[in-house]
Amino acid sequence: MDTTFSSEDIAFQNEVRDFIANNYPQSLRDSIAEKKRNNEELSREDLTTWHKILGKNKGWSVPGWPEQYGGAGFTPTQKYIFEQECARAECVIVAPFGPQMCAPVIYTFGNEEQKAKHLPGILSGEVFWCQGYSEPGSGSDLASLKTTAVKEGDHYIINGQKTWTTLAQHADWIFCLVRTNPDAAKPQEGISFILIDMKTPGIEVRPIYLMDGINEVNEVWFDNVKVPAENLIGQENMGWTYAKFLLAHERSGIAQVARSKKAIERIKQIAAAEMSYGEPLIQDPAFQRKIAEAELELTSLEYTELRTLAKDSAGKGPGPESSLLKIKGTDMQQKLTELAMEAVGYYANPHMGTSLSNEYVGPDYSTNLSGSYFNFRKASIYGGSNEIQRNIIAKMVLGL
Amino acid sequence: MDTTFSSEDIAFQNEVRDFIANNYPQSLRDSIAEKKRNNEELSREDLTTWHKILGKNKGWSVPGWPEQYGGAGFTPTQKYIFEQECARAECVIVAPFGPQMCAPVIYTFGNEEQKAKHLPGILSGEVFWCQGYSEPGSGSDLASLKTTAVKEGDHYIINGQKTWTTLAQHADWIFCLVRTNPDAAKPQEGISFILIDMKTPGIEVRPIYLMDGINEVNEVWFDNVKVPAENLIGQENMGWTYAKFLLAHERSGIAQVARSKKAIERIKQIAAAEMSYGEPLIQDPAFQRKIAEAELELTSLEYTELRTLAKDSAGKGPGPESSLLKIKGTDMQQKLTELAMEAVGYYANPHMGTSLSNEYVGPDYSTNLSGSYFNFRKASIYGGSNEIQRNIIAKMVLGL
Amino acid sequence: MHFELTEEQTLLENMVTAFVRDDYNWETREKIVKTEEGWKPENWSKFAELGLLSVPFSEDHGGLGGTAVDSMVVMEQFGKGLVVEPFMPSILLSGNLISKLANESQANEIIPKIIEGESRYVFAYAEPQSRFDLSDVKTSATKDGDEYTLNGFKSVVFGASMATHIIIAARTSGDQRSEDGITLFLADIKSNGITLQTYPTIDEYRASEVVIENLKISSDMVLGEVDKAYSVVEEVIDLATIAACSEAVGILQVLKDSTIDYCKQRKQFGQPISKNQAIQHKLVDMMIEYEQAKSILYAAVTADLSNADERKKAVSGAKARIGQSIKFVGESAIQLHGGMGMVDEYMISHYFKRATMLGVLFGNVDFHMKRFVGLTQSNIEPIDGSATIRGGY
Amino acid sequence: MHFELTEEQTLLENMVTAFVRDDYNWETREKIVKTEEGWKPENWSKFAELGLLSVPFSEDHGGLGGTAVDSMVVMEQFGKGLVVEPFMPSILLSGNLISKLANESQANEIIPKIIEGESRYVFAYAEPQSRFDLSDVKTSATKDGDEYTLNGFKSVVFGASMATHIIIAARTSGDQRSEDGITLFLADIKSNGITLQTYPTIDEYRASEVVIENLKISSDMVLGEVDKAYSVVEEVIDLATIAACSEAVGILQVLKDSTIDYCKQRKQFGQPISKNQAIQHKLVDMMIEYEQAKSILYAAVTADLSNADERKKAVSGAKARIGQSIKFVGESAIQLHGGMGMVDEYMISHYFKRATMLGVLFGNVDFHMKRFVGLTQSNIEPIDGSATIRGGY
Repeated sequence: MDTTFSSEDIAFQNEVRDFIANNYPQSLRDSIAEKKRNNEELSREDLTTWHKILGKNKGWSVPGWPEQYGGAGFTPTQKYIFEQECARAECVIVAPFGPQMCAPVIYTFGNEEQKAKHLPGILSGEVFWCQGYSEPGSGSDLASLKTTAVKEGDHYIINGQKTWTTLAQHADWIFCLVRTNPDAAKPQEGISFILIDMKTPGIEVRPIYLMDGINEVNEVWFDNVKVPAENLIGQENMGWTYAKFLLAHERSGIAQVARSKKAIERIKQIAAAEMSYGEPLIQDPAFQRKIAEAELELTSLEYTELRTLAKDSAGKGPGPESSLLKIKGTDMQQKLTELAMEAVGYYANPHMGTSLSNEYVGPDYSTNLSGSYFNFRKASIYGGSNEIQRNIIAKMVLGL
Repeated sequence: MDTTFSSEDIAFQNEVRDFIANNYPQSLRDSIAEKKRNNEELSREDLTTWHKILGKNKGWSVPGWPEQYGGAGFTPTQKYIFEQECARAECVIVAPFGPQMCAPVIYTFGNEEQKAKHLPGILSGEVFWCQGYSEPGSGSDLASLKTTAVKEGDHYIINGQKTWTTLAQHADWIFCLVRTNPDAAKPQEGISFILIDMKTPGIEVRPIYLMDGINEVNEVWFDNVKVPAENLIGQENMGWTYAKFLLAHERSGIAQVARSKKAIERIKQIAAAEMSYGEPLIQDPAFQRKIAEAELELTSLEYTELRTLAKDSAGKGPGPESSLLKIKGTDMQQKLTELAMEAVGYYANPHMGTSLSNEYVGPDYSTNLSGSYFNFRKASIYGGSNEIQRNIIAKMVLGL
Repeated sequence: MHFELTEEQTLLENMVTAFVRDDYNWETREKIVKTEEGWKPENWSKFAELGLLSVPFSEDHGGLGGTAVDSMVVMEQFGKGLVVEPFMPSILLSGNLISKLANESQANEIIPKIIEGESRYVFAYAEPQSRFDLSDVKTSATKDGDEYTLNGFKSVVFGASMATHIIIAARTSGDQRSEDGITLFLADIKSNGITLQTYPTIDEYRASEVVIENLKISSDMVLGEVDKAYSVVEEVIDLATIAACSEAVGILQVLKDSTIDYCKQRKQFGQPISKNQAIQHKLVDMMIEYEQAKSILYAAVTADLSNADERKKAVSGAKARIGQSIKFVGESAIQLHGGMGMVDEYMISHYFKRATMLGVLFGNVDFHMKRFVGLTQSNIEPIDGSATIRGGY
Repeated sequence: MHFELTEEQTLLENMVTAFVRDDYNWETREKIVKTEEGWKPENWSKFAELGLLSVPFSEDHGGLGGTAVDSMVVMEQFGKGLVVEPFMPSILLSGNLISKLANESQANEIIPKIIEGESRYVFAYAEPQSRFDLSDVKTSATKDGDEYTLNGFKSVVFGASMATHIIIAARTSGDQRSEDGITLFLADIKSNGITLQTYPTIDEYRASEVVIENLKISSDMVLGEVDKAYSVVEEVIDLATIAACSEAVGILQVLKDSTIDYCKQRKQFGQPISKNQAIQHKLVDMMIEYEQAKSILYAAVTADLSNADERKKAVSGAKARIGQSIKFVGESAIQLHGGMGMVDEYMISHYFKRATMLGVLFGNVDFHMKRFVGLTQSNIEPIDGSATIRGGY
């Protein structure tokens, strides 16, 4: 039992740390900070600059890919170190839709043409992807999806609507689950996995504003959209298999331990600045207790993740236990946005970034903390709600 | 909106208070205190002395009965006041099996002979009853009971086993649910309600020890027990209807607000006596917070009960909302036994009252506080587990 | 003992309910909150017509002489409609301060105008460093002859941009956190020396930062006794806290009922999601939390509020406990609504946001728990437990 | 980075597992706890044979030189068997104290006898007023020539009735709560001046109150430095706290697994109760709580325990967090077992009771949370937030 890093790992950690220090652009840092204070959405440039820089450095933009596709080929420990260092340095998160979600499906189930066409753009960050899974009314019952793809010659004609599509407003491509066989015995059996160019005529992206006023997700409408049949991944009607494969991928890293550590650090600093009864809030026993509980929960979660990782390194694969990481990871993110909001007392109220908010008010660090709290309620809903995750553990792990 | 008592109510409150002060025997108080310290079961005398005294005073042993059967005929407000005063004075609880559970079934569904035979003994406290509902394996699924009653001439022959029978070791009579029609379409339809003299040959009471070492509940075995057919209440195979009626009765008063208030008072006094870091524990912010949370939950519960009571007084009946009182009332009792145990630190360990415990150790007030904590885990299990109560609310109140 | 409303209270309730139903439906409200001003002055005239603006004032001054129950009745319904007009800050808070402290000439001058809807006061008490501590006042008022000069900064003053006048708590003597030495001043909100920075709040109300620079106020404009404002401020904030609790309880009812309805309608895996036992139990717990919140509100409004200790205990107890309900019911409502709970377009998120912000207003759970502890856990006589300990430690 | 045991640790684990399986089944244990003595001395000889009694001692003294991981490996399995022999108090606590503090002649005299199973020491540290505060020591030791006279009262000394010797923490100087001035004394437990009041504990172990009256101890019998025992006592209690956490994690695993099994078998309303979604989700939460408890235990045993600050943080963090798991997993296990969970006859209640009492041992959740706060929340640099505030407050 040993949680110290090997000398190779430490060398790697230093390499990552140096790379970030030397290559993460200050202008990007400033731009994001400014938008955070304004409660503004990040631009496509904000979202992809760092991705592009990483892409030029030994495939660091795609740490999980096999080396044959240009991936970094990190070991699980290296992946962990890489994520931790990026979080420590507060680097912008590389959007997962291309690199972590679509690409593994392409290089696992796609043909050579598809790999050659799509993987380089995902690696480099030139091509931005979004995910077309959810539909109005489908929610956690993904297999009930209704968007149809009807084959006509060498094309599919797509009709229907996707929703909750994160960052679709910036996307060049979307990977979609569509219904190719409406008469299949089970709803899962008639679904296919297809790649669609967002510039194809008939696609319309409509913004959805979340309760903090931010346009993070969208509706994507398909009206007789003509998609070349060569964009179908693998076999027709086998999409559900690929989707399940992808869902397992999606959950890794969802615990977001390193980012949450950073968040606790910041909450402590805020609580040291805020006053309560003439003393810094961080001396209030009730608030102290909440910070301590969060910190301990996070340490537990960190070691739960490390244990999963160790199992993974030993070739045993993470398995459905990763649902635990999703549940606890999102609980933690939610708890921390709540604590941060609570720390600033009355300054949870101001709503910056609306057309009516002209000047900043309150301490710098208070800006939009309530917005974050409200926004992060999504974390226990998306990617399979935490209720669904409990169902998965009950069935797959406990055999109930 | 007015929560002050009317002058009649205040006069009644004074009457109750005076009656307790003048009539509750000091010897009973001493006997019970001694047994508590020894972690011993109360004797039949401990259990019935106060009942008998109340029985001689205008039917106060049976506050809820109609006056025609000798009951006190209290209004809901008077009942509330009466319970509160008894709790304040820490009077022993009058066992509910005869007065609150069996008797209402007898005077509602029994015939005149049954009323004449049983009600006076229940009122006076001369005859002690127990409840034969649960069976091994039945649990919250009461209707699955297996004890059979087969009619032979003017008798029923009873065979089977009841369990979790509280205080059966002291009981003269038991009221039982038995299966009279094993072929009924639904399990509920073949059940009858019957009264059985515990001295009848073929009955055996075997003690069950709970995890605090106390014999509070028992198994009751029936081996060809011959019971006169006249002991059947109402109609054969209608027992489920009477049982449901009784369950509604059983839940009233289950919130135990007045007793819990007393318990909080005592926890505060203990926390004022116990030291932590050289200061009374009651100055420790973490412990303070827990007391405050308990106190507020109890105030909420008190007003929830009062609101139910007000509805009841207005003739609207308590309804299935009383499941809420069961859930919150037992949560509260459990929380308070936990806090008391926690207050005494290491002195939660000693187990008094075993054959191996010779002398008292630790502060007086610490004796068997952990035993109480462990014992009260039952509260969320018995009388329909709190999970079942939630099912009831979901179905009956929320219509889910 | 009963929890029925009086005939007058029932009339009041019906009136407010009708207003919310007829004049404040969701589309109307959406339009109001999107205007620059963030309220609809016509509604204020309507309140005046309905007599709502007279609630806190004594009958001598043409008021209703309203009790905590009257405030509750109004605010619970306003909560259900998410009414953004500044009734709480201008009437239940500032109005009540004036009602309790104004001298006869001030009262005669001010109160009729408030009741007619012509004047609206707001009360500036919080400062960036004060958090919820009412005695922590740095804004200074120094006297020179018949005039005071005020300097300071007041934070998050709800409704200031809609007000005609302001009441400022300022320090005339004592240390920054001493209860003694706080004085209230009345001023026209457009006075030289007052600058407002107005902004929308996350729950679509309006609040302002108030910068006070060399504001000159005549000593006639002192409200109440010099240096002695603290205890009345505490009392009036306590009563407004009950109003905030009442608004919250109204909102919690909507959150709970809407979620139950939604779960009955929303289908997944071929059945309404309300058929899932885990969801049923969560809905039951929401219902229990709502009932417990309502109960402790009833405990507060029926307490002996004329007794300061009873009042503080009842108010802090209710605010702390209801704060817990807000978190549980609010978060559960969003979770069970799933994606629909997250969007700005659907009304549930707005109720959640308002409830959450009411949890902060006048002090959050921790603040009121601490205050409640101070009132209920001091001077407890320790129980004697020494009898069985040997060795005489 | 890995969480595998070494070959030696695996051997140790297999050995203890085999002992629990072969020599400590439920019936055997039931008999042991019902005896007057409350333990089985033959098991102690077995421990000696297996080499378990040498775990904390250095290899120089014939010990295993065991680490926190070794203690964990043993205690986790002992937890699963609810082993009542005083391994933790006599070996991991007292043995470790002796290992760290004994001078060469004491070590040569004492350690071999402990390893052979001939001597068993217990450590008397707690007093009725001290709660979990190790520096709160009233028991006094006054020196006269070459001899000390001790007077005082020690509470809840586990395993004292099974011990041959006792280590007493007494005050040789300083105030009642000062860290400086505490000295450890070795004594035969049958000495004149020591009286034990022995009793069973609620979880069927044995503990004693120790009354010390004019106990004469030669200054040769001082363990470690006069006045300076505190920091070593704290360290050794910390390491024993990890052992308590390990035992708890072993128990939690049994509570979780038994409850899952029970819910799969127990039928109500015609199906296993494990088919109820509300029960499934509770079982999932029990599993999560168990995993989180195990994880923070791993965090503690792999921390840099040679660094005092790291050690305290890791230990208090683990004990506080595991204390929360104990409550949730324990109470849920009983609840889901229903009536069967309540009875003395069925084993689940015994696991629950032991886990609960381990939650108290060496300090409960509140105690360790407070200690953790002290170590992690002092000297935090406040963030600067003044840039956007106007008015220069």
